[in-house]
Amino acid sequence: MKYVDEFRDHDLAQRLAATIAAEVDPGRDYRLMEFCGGHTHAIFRYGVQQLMPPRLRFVHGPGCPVCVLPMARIDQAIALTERHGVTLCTYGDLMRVPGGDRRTLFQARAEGADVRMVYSTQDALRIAREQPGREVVFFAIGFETTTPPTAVALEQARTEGLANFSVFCNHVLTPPALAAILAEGARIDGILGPSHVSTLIGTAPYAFVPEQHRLPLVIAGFEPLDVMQSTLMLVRQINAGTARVENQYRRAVSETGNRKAQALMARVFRVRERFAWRGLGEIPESALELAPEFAAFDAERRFPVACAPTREARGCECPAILRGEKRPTECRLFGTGCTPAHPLGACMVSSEGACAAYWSYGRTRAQVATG
Amino acid sequence: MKYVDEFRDHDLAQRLAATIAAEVDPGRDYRLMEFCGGHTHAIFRYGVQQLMPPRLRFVHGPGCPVCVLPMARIDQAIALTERHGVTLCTYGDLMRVPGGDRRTLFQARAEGADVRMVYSTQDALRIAREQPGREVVFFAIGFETTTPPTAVALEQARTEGLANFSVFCNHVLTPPALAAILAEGARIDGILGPSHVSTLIGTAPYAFVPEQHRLPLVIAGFEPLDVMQSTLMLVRQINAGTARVENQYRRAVSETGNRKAQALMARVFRVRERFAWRGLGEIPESALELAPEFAAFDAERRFPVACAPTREARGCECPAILRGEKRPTECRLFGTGCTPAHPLGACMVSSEGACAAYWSYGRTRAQVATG
Amino acid sequence: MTNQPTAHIPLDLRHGRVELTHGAGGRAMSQLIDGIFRRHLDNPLLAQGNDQACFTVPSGRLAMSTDGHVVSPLFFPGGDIGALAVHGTINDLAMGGARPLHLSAGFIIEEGFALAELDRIVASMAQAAEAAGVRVVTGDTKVVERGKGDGVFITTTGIGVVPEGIELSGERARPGDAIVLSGGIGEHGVAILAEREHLGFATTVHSDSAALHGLVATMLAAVPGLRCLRDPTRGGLAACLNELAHQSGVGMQIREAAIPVHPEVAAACELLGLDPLHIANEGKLVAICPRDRVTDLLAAMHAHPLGTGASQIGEVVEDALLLVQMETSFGGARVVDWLSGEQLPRIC
Amino acid sequence: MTNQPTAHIPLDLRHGRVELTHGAGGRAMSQLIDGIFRRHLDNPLLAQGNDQACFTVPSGRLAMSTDGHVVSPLFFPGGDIGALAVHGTINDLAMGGARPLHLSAGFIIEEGFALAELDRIVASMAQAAEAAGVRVVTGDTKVVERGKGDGVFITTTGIGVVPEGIELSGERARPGDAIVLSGGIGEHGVAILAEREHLGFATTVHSDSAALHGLVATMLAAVPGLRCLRDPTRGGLAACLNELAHQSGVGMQIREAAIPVHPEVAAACELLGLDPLHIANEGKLVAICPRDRVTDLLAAMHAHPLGTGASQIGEVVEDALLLVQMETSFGGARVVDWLSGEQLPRIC
Amino acid sequence: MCLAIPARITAIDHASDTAEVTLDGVARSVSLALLDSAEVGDYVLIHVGYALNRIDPEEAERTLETIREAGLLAAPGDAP
Amino acid sequence: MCLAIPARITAIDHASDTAEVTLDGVARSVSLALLDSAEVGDYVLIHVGYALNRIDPEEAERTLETIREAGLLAAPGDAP
Ligand code: SF4
Ligand code: SF4
Ligand SMILES: [Mg+2]
Ligand SMILES: [Mg+2]
Ligand SMILES: [Mg+2]
Ligand SMILES: [Mg+2]
Ligand SMILES: [Mg+2]
Ligand SMILES: [Mg+2]
Ligand SMILES: [Mg+2]
Ligand SMILES: [Mg+2]
Ligand SMILES: [Mg+2]
Ligand SMILES: [Mg+2]
Repeated sequence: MKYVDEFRDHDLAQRLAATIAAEVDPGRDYRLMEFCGGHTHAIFRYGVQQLMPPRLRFVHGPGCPVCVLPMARIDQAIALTERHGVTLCTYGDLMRVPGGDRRTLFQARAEGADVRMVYSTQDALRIAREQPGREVVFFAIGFETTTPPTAVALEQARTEGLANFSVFCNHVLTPPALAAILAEGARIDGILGPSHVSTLIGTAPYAFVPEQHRLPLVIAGFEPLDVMQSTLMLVRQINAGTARVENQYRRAVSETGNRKAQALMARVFRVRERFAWRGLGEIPESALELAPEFAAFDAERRFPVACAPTREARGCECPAILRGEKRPTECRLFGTGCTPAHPLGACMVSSEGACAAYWSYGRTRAQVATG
Repeated sequence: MKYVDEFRDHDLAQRLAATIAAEVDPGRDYRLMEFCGGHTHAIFRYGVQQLMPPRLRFVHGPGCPVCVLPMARIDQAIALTERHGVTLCTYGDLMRVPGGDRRTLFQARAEGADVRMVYSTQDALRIAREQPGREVVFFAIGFETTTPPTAVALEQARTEGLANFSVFCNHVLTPPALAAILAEGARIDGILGPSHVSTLIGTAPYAFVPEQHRLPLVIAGFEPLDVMQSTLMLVRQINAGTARVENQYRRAVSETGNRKAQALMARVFRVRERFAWRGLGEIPESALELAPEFAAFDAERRFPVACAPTREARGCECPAILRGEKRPTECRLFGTGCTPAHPLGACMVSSEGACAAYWSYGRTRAQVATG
Repeated sequence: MTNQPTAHIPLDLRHGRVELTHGAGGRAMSQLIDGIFRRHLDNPLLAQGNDQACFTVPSGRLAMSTDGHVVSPLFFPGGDIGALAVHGTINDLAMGGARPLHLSAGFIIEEGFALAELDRIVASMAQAAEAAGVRVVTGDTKVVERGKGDGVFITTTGIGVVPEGIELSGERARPGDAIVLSGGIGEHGVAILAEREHLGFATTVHSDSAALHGLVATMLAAVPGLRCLRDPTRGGLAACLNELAHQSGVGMQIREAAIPVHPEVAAACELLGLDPLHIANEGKLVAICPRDRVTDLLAAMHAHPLGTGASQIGEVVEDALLLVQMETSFGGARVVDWLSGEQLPRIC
Repeated sequence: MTNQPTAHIPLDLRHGRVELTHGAGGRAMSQLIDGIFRRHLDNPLLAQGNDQACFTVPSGRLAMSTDGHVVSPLFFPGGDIGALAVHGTINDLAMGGARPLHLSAGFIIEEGFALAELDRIVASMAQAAEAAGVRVVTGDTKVVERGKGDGVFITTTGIGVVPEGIELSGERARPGDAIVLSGGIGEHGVAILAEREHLGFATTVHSDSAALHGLVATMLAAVPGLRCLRDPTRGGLAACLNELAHQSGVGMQIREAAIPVHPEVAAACELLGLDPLHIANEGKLVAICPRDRVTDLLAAMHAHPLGTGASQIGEVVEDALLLVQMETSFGGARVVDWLSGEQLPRIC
Repeated sequence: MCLAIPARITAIDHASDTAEVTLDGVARSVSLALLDSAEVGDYVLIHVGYALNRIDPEEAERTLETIREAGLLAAPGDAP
Repeated sequence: MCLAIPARITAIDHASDTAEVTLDGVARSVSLALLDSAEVGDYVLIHVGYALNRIDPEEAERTLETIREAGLLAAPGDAP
């Protein structure tokens, strides 16, 4: 696979590992937060952590839109199917996420709800066209990467006059989340910045990181060599005491990003005043809702559902993990009460969550033995 | 089973058989037409024919509403499901009746049509109530026995305002059919008159039989002793040269019948100018359609469907059989091309049809051997 | 924090439902298998957790039989799909004269099926197997999407050992042989139909679902030279006799008065316009027996709890037309044909 | 005008569809059985028309296995549900070291299923059985109402003979043993997924569906002391290795670079976000072999057409945590766990 | 098609104009919409879920009596 | 969730604004609605059925080159 295999090369990895090992200062810690679940996934799946020197640690950030979705939004989605009888379309990632009463969309479906897994917003449009007698709601989730496809579908629905289609919008924004974590004083030395998010929004939105928090940030691709090269770039900035935004993922990311997609998002959405992030709490201006012009396609306006307040599992360390303060193994529920099959916390619900990645890939015999 | 088992008694059958044998004139034939499929069924199922003297033969009449339903009406019912997407409810008897292209409702259902077997018009109403979003059509068929339940359902639907319910009416009347056969000069000596039909309409409507055709008619119950006693009554009239309407089935039939049901039928239906009977052709004033007051519940008005003209199977002797002119074994298709599993003609489609009853019960070794 | 094969949250046998993930080959599936199937059907072969069971069998002839069970409703008076799936396959083995040894069970479960009901069904299966002295030694579980199945379908396959000298087969009926029926007909079918809401009738009839291999062993001990055995299941006694007549190339002459029918079965059939001869049984058998051994056979059957109602119902006759003919209780004669008009779906 | 068991109008194999009456135990059913099942699966045991097949088997140990097949779509590049149902059960027998003898087949067919497709499926089944030297000796057919099934489900059960001295079982892996894989992974699953319209991708990958008993016989001839065999079907290689690790109470250490993956399989997995280790195979096996016999084993496998791609992919290790751990091609290490997040329904 | 069977009324629900009937222990519910009146203990002819008519016990007995006579006497002229 | 993968455009349908792409022989159809322009032969990043952006071949080569150098030189200061 071109532009894939080259960035998974074993020999180059060894060389980069050697360079990193040579360049780190053995007298200090390097705590690098990878913002994205995609990075977390790559680090665990390819075993990048083991190639790093002992005192360089990846700290897992909140960059998984599934993980940070509040449980109440799942409850609301289930309520849409049960109270309003809608056909709910969603990406497969959401099917197994438990809501406030631990019910998932899979369970709701088993109990009779009409829930469909889709692979594209185009599938959701097709389903709406195929069953004009039913209301079809697309349960939209994702960062800036996944938002433009929702916007395309909404413009299409409006053009077609597809009156039985609407969107339950849960798109969130990465820079405000990063700002929120940093504002709380996360103990980190550098940041691996969003990869595919940045293909859309460019590198400019991250300028606040060095400016306000004096931290280096490298936009890093999701392949393991991308992660390693970005790590080297951060190590060098840290060693040099600089704090700049650098772009390792130049082959897909520019400073300005995809302007066509940005314009589209601006037409279809507007920024919400505030939105709750699971594990992080409410963050102002951190999410999108449909613009007034698209009110007719806004499931939240068309099918209001109130849900009981939810409470996180007692003992779940997700807030600390999402802020980079704790590791999954430091949660006493990890692997006992909480596994990917029965997630209790945000970090276990998606395969890109820190706890899930650690469980699925990270429990090497050596690590397990040492805790 | 009270009022059932008594009328199936072996010893009484032997006695009646002896009496009949003693009373028949060995020098003449007794050709007795049993009008109803119910009689045909009893004669074959209990082996009544074998208890009769050689020259007394039962001749099978047209009294099976399934048999006489024109193939085009099946085609129309299938078209209702396919062209108008309705849910079609029908008594099980109709499911296996082939239409003009040999397709049955079972086949249509296998191909995706929404066809439901019901056991009562109340079931059809319930289905209509349960799925208000779909049009539910009751495929009504039957003689005067089965007509009042359809009428009850129609009055109920109107009272409830059940707008998605309608009736595809195929109710037919027995006296005009009997009149049509007799008018053609059927070669018979007496008639076993309708049993359950007469519980509704009484004995009076048969007065034309002795009056116009000088034939004795005995309203006969459907249990085998009823058939035998009625046979004896006919034998006695024939021997005596009388032609009267007698009522053997006094325990359920009166001269006037069920006036409440008659009034109901009069409110809900009106007589059609003409209706085609399979095997007999068009008979004037021989069927019912919905009264104008019930036009909103008339599937024929609401879902017009034109169907290609149909043609009976070549070689099928049904017209002659339904007129009492031929026996099933005289048809060259009987048991070769035409069986209950794959009926070609009217007399094979229902278990009460003469050919079907003969096939299912009547092929005793002795008879088969002699053809 | 070990790499446990099953998740830590126990199956919710009260409120839980089968999800697609229970059929996906991962942890949830192994949890379902452990929590329901192995728990109830507990035996060393199944416990090994291999994809096949290995065991030694006595040398000689084996019998093998399979039946899918799709009965609706799943629970009915006198049984449920679990017990039925055990009895059905045991009986088909027994009809070959085999002593049943082992069963396999393949489950096809619809997404959303209540775990509590699955648990009940598997428990019933285990009980039926235990009572019959057989074991479910291997199995399989598939889950299909909602609307692609109907609760649960169970396909059981069985193997058994045919004792030396036993030679039962449907083509061995000979003119002059006696036709024996083990008891009253139509009870299974009527018990199922009575549970169907839309038919709107109620009876006290229970399914006769039972394992017949014990009765068969008794019969074979008394009359090793028995010709044929068959259980009159789908299609009822009528189908069973017609099948045997066709396989053997003979006719049959039976007497309606000799065929026991429970009054409620008869009444339900009158109501529905059905013939008890076409109604399914799940605990009855038809035996074809040399004429001179029928007294011994009936004596042996009457001594067994499942054969107390046994009687000779007729004789095998020569007939080029292979007809099953019946002398009616009323005194007439008629053919007994395969059912062709009516449909009785999902009776077993 | 004889009392024929089948109706006179032949089955319409071009335009006909399965109706409820085909499952009702009457003439239509026997016509379906004669016109499709017996015609293709033709063999003396099936032809007898009994509800069980009786046959002699060599004395010794028998293996028995069952699998329900609910794959969607029914036809896919490299196979169909009919061939798959034969291969799947043969393979589960072969994994016990058994030489497959006889199969049973239980069909659960949805009302409305095209007779032409059923005919194609049964023909394919017959061909697969013939090629593998086994016979379908007994079967069963049920028809369920439209919307209560999905085309056709096939449950096959097989029995086979385990040669003297062969002792294969999932709990026999020992630290130090070699882990051998017979060829590239993920082809069956990707071939199925590519047929699913809504996933919207196309490949040239064919299912690897194949009967493995010949390969197994070759392997056992070369290395009779083989410890375990298992086919990595649902859940893929990952589930297979984890199952074996758990049964044997060991860990496993494998090398990603040693596991062959067809480039299109790898690419499809990237597109869908799946891991080839979790994708189903239907013609591959994993063997656990004493370390000192692995060269002989691989030599024997390479000589067999279904083993040309065989390689040692790792070793059994001591591990109280029972983990399957993998050295990645990239140079790191990770655990290989059961699939838990994604769902791949109806793959087999 | 005209299948109808006598069953005994065991209970009447006037609100819904339906009755419970029994036939040798088999129970079902039927509509009384076609009858002017009916009482518990009456035998009614059941057809597609409706009671069509009552059975007249005296007429039934008389019919049976006639059949018995016809058999016993076995002579012409003893018409019903 | 942000899974995206580079694939090569093999055909463009301007009418529907979609492209056929291939990834090592695996073909799929994607929407081009988010791109200003695209040509056959371009590599695009595919995400939930949409092309998000083009891959810049020169930048990709430069990145790889830098990685190779970082490895070879194994010395501090050789920043990208
Ligand atoms: S292991 Fe589970 S409960 Fe613990 S922090 Fe992670 S997600 Fe939360
Ligand atoms: S046997 Fe068939 S074709 Fe012949 S008369 Fe009877 S119904 Fe018609
Ligand atoms: Mg069987
Ligand atoms: Mg059976
Ligand atoms: Mg049987
Ligand atoms: Mg299996
Ligand atoms: Mg009931
Ligand atoms: Mg198996
Ligand atoms: Mg298998
Ligand atoms: Mg297996
Ligand atoms: Mg069977
Ligand atoms: Mg495709």
